[in-house]
Amino acid sequence: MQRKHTLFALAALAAVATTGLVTGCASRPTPADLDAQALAMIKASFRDQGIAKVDRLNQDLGQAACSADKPPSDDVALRVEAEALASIRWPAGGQYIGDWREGEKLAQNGRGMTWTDSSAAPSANGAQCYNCHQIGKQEISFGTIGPSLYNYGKMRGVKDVADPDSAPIVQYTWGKLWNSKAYAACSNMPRFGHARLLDEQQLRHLMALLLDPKSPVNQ
Amino acid sequence: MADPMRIRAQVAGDKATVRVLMSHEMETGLRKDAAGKAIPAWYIQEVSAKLNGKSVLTAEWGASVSKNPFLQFSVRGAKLGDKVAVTWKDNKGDTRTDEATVS
Amino acid sequence: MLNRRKMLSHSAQVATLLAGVGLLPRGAQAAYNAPAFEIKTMAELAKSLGGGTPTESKDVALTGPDIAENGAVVPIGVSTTLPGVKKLLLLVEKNPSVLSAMFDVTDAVDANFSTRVKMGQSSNVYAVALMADGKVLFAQKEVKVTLGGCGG
Amino acid sequence: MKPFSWIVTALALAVSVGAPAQQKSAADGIAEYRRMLEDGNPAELFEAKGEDLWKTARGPKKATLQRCDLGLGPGVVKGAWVQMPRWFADTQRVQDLESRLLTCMETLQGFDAAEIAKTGFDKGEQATLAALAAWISAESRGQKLALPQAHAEEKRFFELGKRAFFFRGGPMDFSCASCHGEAGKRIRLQDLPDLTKNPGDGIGFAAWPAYRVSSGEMWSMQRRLNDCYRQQRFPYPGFASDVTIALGVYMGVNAQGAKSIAPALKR
Repeated sequence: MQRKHTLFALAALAAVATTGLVTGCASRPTPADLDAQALAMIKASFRDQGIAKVDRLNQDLGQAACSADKPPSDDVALRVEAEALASIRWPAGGQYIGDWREGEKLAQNGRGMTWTDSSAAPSANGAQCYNCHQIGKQEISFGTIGPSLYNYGKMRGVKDVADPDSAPIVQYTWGKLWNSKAYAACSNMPRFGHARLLDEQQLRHLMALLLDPKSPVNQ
Repeated sequence: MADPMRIRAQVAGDKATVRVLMSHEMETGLRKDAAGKAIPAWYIQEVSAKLNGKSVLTAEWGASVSKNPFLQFSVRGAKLGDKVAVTWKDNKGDTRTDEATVS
Repeated sequence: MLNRRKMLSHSAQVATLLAGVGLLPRGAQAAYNAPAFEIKTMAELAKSLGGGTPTESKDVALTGPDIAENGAVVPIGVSTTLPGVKKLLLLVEKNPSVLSAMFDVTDAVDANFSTRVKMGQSSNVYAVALMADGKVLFAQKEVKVTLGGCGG
Repeated sequence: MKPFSWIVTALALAVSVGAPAQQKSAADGIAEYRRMLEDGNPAELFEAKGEDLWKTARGPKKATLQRCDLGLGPGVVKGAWVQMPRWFADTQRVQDLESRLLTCMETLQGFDAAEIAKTGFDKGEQATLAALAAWISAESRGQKLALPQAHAEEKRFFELGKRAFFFRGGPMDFSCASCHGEAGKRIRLQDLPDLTKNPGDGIGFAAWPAYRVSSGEMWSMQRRLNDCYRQQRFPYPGFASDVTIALGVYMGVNAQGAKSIAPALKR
């Protein structure tokens, strides 16, 4: 019900957006007008398909703040980062590390959450890592949107993940995977934990891939 | 009824280089559709070429030749205005012949 | 250059391939040689041995990319300058059916053909020349197939 | 070509060196692969089909599309593609090639445009649209993108498209800009053009429609955008919806002056 009404409202708005000229606003619209028209146009242009519903267009603070060709103001960025940091759920029983072999499989897997995927459950999702990062040296087909993660743990001096000296980097890495926006408001990296893309066990496997001295990433 | 081929035959010295694009699914029979049932094999098995009606090439293909196949070969002694005809036949018995003029 | 052991192992592979394909001296078939295209695995091929030992030859040329951006379309060319070649073949070692294409060479065409093949994974690709005198010559190269796009 | 020297080089690079050299060899390998495919783009098959469909009397009205106005006057095809999307007075809309073809198929041939827009890609009249787009874009091959920006609505759609381009949403927080807002980036091994400026001749907007070797299908820009949004994890963009047309204006105007190589060959 509720949603139907808003949809009608949006459709009306969209009509205005697309026939702006006819309805006589031939004078240049202001940036604020255009923002509103763009939003209405976007909402009116998409429809539900499979697991991908139109509510995916409802932006939270961070998404809205990072939707321009310029970064948000510092105070907005700080608010986004503070909210993100507060959202991080630390692993049950302080158990951070899983199996790097499983982590590699997840890192290779770029599937999940599209309208052609049947389930939105974490078990149906990959971690997408190689799309944007170099990780294991043997995989030459890697992206460069994110930094190389080859030797991630080694370069940060992680010799034993259980060693208290390793705690800061271990926790930072978990936080980055859970909600990347905690450390950069407009990071391009998905919020794997916060957005329920991956579950704790899957995140543990990725942690192992990056930090376990036995992982090929750190050889 | 299958779509026409694209055949280009260009003279280079005493021969003509022939480039052929064929419109065909080249379905291996190993893939499954959305419903999970196997898509039956459907692919070109035999390809032949004639220069002015005289056979110059025969070839046999498997299902691992790419969809919308490309073939390049050179016909000796072909001259401007000669006719190059290419024929394919698939595993369903469907066949198609197209002709191009050497330019 | 490949060392001798590698040479021999390649020769052996190609021998088993061709034996399975039934293309060694037993002569050429007129109709579509379905069995030749039904070979599923190297192991299957290994069962049926026979025929002359293929030798790697610089006179047979195989053109193809080192890396294929997409395994659905891999451009491959086979050619030889040797006289007396009867057939030119394209084989992809790790495909479900190893034989991709087989060209009869006549005096009316150059022994030089290019086409495009599907590759399920990175694999060795062989260009094989069957000579009139029964000799079997080949060239080979590895083509890496990369995972593209978003893997989705 | 000497196969063995290739292998030796490849092996040497593979075993010896670190990331930089390996990336280089991979990039070179991909470049070599693309060169080998340049000759004989299966898009030609669709161009031929599209030209035929343009000239064949079809639809309830048994008419051809030869009087369709793509912006340069009824029946003028050459050069039309590099000036779209653009404002059309008769429909009072900014339209891209596909939405304009829908208009012509409805008015001239009597097809139901809404029905076609609802049809899945590659099915029924959607396959017709893809073939038509292949031929029409080919008729502008080598010409420079020159989208008009004189009309207020064309300017407005540029602004709307820019906003849509940077709009973040979905479970992975992606926008078009996540992948196409910066030069020199890759997903896996695929180079990502920076679509906020002119990425160069035959790159990005100037390369579509294109034949996709991965699916063996002819993709129009509408289909390309549809798959971008799928990978962005967004809901489903309506065919020829305003957001897709506005994005076309934004990318096309940014790429102003780039030579079109459409229909290109893509992974």
